[in-house]
Amino acid sequence: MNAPVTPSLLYLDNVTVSFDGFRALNALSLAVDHAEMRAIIGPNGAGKTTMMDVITGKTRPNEGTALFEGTYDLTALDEAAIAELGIGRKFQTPTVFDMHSVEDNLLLALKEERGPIATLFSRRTREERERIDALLERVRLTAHRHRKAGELSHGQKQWLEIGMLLAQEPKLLLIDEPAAGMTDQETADTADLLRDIARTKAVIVVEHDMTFVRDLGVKVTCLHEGSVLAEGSLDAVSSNERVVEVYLGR
Amino acid sequence: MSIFNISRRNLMALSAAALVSSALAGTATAQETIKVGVLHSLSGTMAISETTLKDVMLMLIEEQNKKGGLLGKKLEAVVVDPASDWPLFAEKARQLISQDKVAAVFGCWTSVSRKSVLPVFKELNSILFYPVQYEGEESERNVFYTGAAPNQQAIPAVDYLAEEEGVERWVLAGTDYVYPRTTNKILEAYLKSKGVKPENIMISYTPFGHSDWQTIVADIKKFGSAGKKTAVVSTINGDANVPFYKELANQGVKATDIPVVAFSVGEEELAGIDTKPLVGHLAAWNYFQSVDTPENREFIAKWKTFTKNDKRVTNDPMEAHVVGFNMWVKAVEKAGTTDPDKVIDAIVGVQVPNLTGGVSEMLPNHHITKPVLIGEIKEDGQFDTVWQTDGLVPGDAWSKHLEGSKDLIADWKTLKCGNYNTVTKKCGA
Amino acid sequence: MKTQSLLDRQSIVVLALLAAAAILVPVLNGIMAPGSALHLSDHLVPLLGKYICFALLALSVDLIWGFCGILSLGHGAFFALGGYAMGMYLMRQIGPRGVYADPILPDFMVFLNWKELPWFWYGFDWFPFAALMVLLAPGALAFVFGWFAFRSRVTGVYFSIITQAMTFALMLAFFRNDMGFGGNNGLTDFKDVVGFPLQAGATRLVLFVLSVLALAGGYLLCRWVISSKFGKVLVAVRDAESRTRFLGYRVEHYKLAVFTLSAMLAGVAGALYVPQVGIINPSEFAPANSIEVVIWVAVGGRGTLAGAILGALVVNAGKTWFTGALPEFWLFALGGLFVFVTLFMPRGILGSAQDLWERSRQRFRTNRPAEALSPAAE
Amino acid sequence: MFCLRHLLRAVVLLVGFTATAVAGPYEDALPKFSAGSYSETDEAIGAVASSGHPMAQAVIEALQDGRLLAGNGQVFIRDPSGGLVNAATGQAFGAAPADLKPVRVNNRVRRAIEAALGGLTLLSPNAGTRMEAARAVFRSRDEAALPNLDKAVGQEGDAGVKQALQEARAAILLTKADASAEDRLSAVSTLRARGDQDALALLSNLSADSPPALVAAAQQAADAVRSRLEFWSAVQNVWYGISLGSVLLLAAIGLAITFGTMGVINMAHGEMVMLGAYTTFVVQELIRTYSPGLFGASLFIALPLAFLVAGAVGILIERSVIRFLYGRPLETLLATWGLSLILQQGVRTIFGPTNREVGTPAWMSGAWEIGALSLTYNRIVIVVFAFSVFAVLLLVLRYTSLGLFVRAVTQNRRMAGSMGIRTSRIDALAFGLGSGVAGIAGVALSQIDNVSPNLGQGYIIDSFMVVVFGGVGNLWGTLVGAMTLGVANKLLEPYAGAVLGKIVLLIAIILFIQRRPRGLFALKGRAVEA
Repeated sequence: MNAPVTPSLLYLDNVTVSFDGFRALNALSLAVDHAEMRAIIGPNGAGKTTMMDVITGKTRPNEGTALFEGTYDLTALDEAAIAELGIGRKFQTPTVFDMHSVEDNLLLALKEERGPIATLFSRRTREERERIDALLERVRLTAHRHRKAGELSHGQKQWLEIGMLLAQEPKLLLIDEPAAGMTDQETADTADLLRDIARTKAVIVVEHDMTFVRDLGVKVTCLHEGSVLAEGSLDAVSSNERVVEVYLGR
Repeated sequence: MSIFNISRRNLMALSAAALVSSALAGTATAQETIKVGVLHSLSGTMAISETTLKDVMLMLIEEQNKKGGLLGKKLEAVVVDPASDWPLFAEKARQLISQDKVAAVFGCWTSVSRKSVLPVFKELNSILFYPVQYEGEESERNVFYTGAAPNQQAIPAVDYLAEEEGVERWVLAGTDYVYPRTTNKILEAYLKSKGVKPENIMISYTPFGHSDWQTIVADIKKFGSAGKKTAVVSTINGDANVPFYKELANQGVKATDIPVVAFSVGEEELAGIDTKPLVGHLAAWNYFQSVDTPENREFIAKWKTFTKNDKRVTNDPMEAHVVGFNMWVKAVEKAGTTDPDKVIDAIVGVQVPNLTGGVSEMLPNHHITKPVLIGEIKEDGQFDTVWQTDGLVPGDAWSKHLEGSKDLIADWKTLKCGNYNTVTKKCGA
Repeated sequence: MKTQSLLDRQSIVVLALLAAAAILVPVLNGIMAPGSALHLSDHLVPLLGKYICFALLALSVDLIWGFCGILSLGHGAFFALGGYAMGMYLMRQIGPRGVYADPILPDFMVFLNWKELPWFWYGFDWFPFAALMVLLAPGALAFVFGWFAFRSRVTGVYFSIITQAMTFALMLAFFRNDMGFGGNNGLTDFKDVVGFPLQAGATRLVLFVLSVLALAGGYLLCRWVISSKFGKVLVAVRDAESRTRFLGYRVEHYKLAVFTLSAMLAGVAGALYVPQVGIINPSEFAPANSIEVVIWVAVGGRGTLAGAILGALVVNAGKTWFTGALPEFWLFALGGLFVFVTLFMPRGILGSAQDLWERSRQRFRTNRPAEALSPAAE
Repeated sequence: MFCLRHLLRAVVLLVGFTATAVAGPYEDALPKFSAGSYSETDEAIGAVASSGHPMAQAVIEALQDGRLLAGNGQVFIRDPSGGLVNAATGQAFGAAPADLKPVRVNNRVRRAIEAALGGLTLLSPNAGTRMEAARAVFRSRDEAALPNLDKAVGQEGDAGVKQALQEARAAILLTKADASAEDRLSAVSTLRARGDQDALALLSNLSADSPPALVAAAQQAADAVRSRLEFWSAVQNVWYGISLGSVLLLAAIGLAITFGTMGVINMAHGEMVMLGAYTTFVVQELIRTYSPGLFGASLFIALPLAFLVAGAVGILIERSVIRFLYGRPLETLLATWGLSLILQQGVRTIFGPTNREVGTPAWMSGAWEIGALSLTYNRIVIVVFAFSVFAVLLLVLRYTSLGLFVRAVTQNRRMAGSMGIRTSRIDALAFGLGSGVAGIAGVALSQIDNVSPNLGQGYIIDSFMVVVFGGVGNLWGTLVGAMTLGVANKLLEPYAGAVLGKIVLLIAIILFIQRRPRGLFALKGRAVEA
């Protein structure tokens, strides 16, 4: 296929997804640059999650192009392949492997050979251990490394999941409502963490919590009914008539 | 924690089995009774047929004890449930013989269950009485076949239809397992030898428990409306019969148009069907409940009192057990012991009255002589004997009509061989 | 989750017990004089051997169900295929000793006057080939079936039901006499295996010991698999399949691998089962059998390999006892057991025991109560 | 045996002569009835029928109903009131001589009787009887009946009967060598018009030595009939498929609720069907003993009861077991499997392991003929019944509040709960409904399958196949699934045979599930991800 090679890391153009009639995404176009952090806001059903599904290969769009690094056609690849390309995803509700220890969760996420044979014969290396230690430090779970992930608190799970994302060493992180159900302190910390991550990697954050978005202080895209309603700085967007009308209310 | 757990359970696995043994061994060592094994499925698909046989055995043993038992000892039935599970048959047989030390076993219904227990009886050298009509092609030292061999059921039935009803076209319909396969092979060979053309023979096989007979019955009708008199020879197995007959009745296949002669449908099976539309269809057996002899009247009366249910019917395999049991009793008395070897030698030639007024004899090939009766289904679910052989027919272990076995004979008295080849004059070759 | 080291305490116990069985049974049966209280009756040897084979089968089911959340209701098919492979070898061993004394054709073929041996019977007179088929036949079926099923992401109930369809179809197929597998009568009347008479007590003991060794080997193999990173991925798939995908794992490959492995284990179990019970016939394919296996696992404790073994032994011992002692009621007992276990011991005997153990440990360590440990249902 | 028979016969004849003074063909024939040999009886029937004796019909009818008694050469008719009439003399006879036995009949004799009565009753005042007679003659092709036949055709008023008579006449004439050419040709066309298997048999078996023109005509006619029949047999096959499909539908539809909408893998579903069948049995037993008159209505009485019985058991199961297992479908599978074992063995202990007889009411037996198509009434009833059950269920789920609640609960339990729906009650009711429907299915299946403890096992797998194939949670899917499988099965059967056909179908389903993992009518969208 001869796709238009774009400079941007992620390039969505005219993407449309419809579940029997209902258009979850309607000619959505979006571009994210290397090492850019982008906040996505929008009312429920605006298509935020569906967009992530498209990017991660969970949902195939009915039409439109989705390119990664200007060359890889995301609509033609499956989840695993896309993850291999370097797109990591954090779900709305934290999904970690409850029955595994925190350490094992990270181990599974480490960027390594993913094939059955490889994993079957792989043995723990020192280098793995160091990487895991570093990650544990970063997501502040060192103390809990041997506990079952299922026993962690909600916030800790969120962080563990982010940690797993980092372990994948992706180029692009999709993060769905990281602040949900967190204390203010945790929220602030999370914002710091994300900003820190965004120095080296591209990050897309979907969030309802406006204060959190403000903390991030990045370019904002507001989705509505499956397409971009407004884009720009938070202030610009939040002063936009339509946005106020359909989303912010008041 | 888990340690104890496992070990305990593991012990239990062993001890559970051991428990059985000890429990039964306890009684086994007590020598005042002679134990008789009853190996019939009381659950699973075959329970439908076999449970009755279990009851018959219990009755017979009770009767015998009333008469003072055997060799001055009481008989004791050991009933187990092989649950229509063929490997379980072998397992239970082994248990009966080596644990309970039974003197003889009465049991099995399906060929596969018999095949499954055969090696056990050979190895542990015990005795099995097998009461069901079967495909023949077998004669074992340790087994006595009191049911009909094909030449005691199928061939006379075909002769009857040809003579009495002038049948020229034949449908051989059966369930796809070894008994129908063999019987139909034998019949096919036999009919062809009688000059029936291949295009006048239709053979169809159906799976076990086949319940949708629309197409096949329609085919039979079609085959039957070619101007020549047509009959169906049915070797359809137990459960599938009810829907088959119901479909016959629905599609209005009357006995006067296309009679169906069945080899596996007896009073028990008919008890599950509304027989009014089936009047005139036939069955070939060696016994019918309706046979009017003093022995039979007495037996039926006993049976009804024993089961406390005057609706209970009797059927051919039950009679086979009666004959087999009486033969065994006689043989044991003759040998003065229940030792299998002695009994096996003693039983050949033993004669006991069967329930149809004749005297059946145990032949050297371990099959018995039987009368062959053709009955027409009556409205009350009984059979009206419309024809029967003049004398008793000796059972052939090996069919003369199958090339594989036409040279084989079985003789455990003089030749001491179950498959003696009359051509090569060798045993087992 | 005891997936840390290859040989944790539980494994050592299991192996020890198996070793004990492998030694005690021959001693009690062979050396102890018959009649002595310690003597193990001959008829119990093949019986125990049968239990062991069932335990191996249960183990194979637990590997995929307990650790990867794949509930196969058709594992009896793989068991039976392995059994048939072995059965065909044993049939060919009979040689001219069949009732028709045909040097090549098994009796049932002579008897339905087949003229020559069907092609798929070639090679089965050679033990190594048969042994290979014991692994390949179930393995290949599992691979093809799994490849289709997992690639198109058939999961949970749907998968279970099509596995039923698979084993049911195979049952119907093997019932057909035209297939050349002996139809309903199956394969039986075996004489000897690699030259040793099957009726001999010694042969039986050897077969029993081999079964125990196979079980031990199977157990170790499963331990090795689940304690590797591969095993962690399996559990990850079981608990959060799509998460695992987004981490970049090709879930279908993992499922396919473990499903095939498990099928081969089942095949081995079947191959050892046949010479000990002396018959293999299509009813081994019956869907009911496969369901029963799952229930052994549930009873013993899903996701704990030892539990699968335990369940198989307990249920079958119970079955033996009931069918002997209370023939009319054993189905009530069996049915009751299944209901009871699913209701009151969702993690089976061993699982519940572990929970107690875990909980006491928890209380001992921290005051935070352990969360529900039961794996997420599919 | 044979010599003995002849001896007996000789003796009998002797006795016969002494017994009857006036000797005519009729009187000569009578004693043969007491010979106790079917061939003799057969001859006797022919002779009596052709004798034209006034008693002839009475004698043969008596023989048919087993009211003809014979003993040492004498033959008596027992009239329904029980009195005896001497068949030879016709006068009533008080004291019956000893050792009188009813004359026994077998198929051959029955055929003879039918043929004879056919000839005798052609002129009966009753149209139905005449119809029967015509059919009988058609089958027997007894030339002796020809004169009566001609007479009958002449004076017949009823068009249907007239046609039957003409066909019978044609059947005789076609093979009657000394009949006139045009008669035989017209016979050919009559049979061609009839155009069924029997006609084909007659036409194609026409002996080759008949006049060439006739042979040619017959040949042509036979071909025409043949092609017609081929067409019809295709139609017939489709019908078989539909009726098999509706059986599957009945078996599966209850499952479509318990499994399809509630996600409970109810392995005891088959046992619910079985309970329904046994309820029918019990109902019929009671009716037989207390009011046989009601037998025709037995099924209608059984329907609601079966629904209640199975439904109640279903609710019991749901309350006692399944409600603890929601969200764990595979656990429900194991538990319900246990329950099915218990139910089976329970029924086995109560009703015994053998099949029980469930009778078919008169109005359900027989067949409806259109063209060369014969639709048996009981199949028609079952098809109609299946579709109406489906329709009712659809309406219940769509328009009743129960249906609404069920859908609400199955879609979002918590939400429904918070909206004040008593979810647990709904679950119980829904499960009861599903089971009840299974019970109703049992009533229908008792008409075509055996009523034994294993009844349910035979249907469970097929039912699951249907539901899964059709698409879980969608009644229409179940309908389409059942019909597709039924028809496909029947279209395969002639080529592949019953067994292979089924195997092929199973494999097809497996492959289909690969293509569409959630069945024919799958729910789409995000709901699936849940």
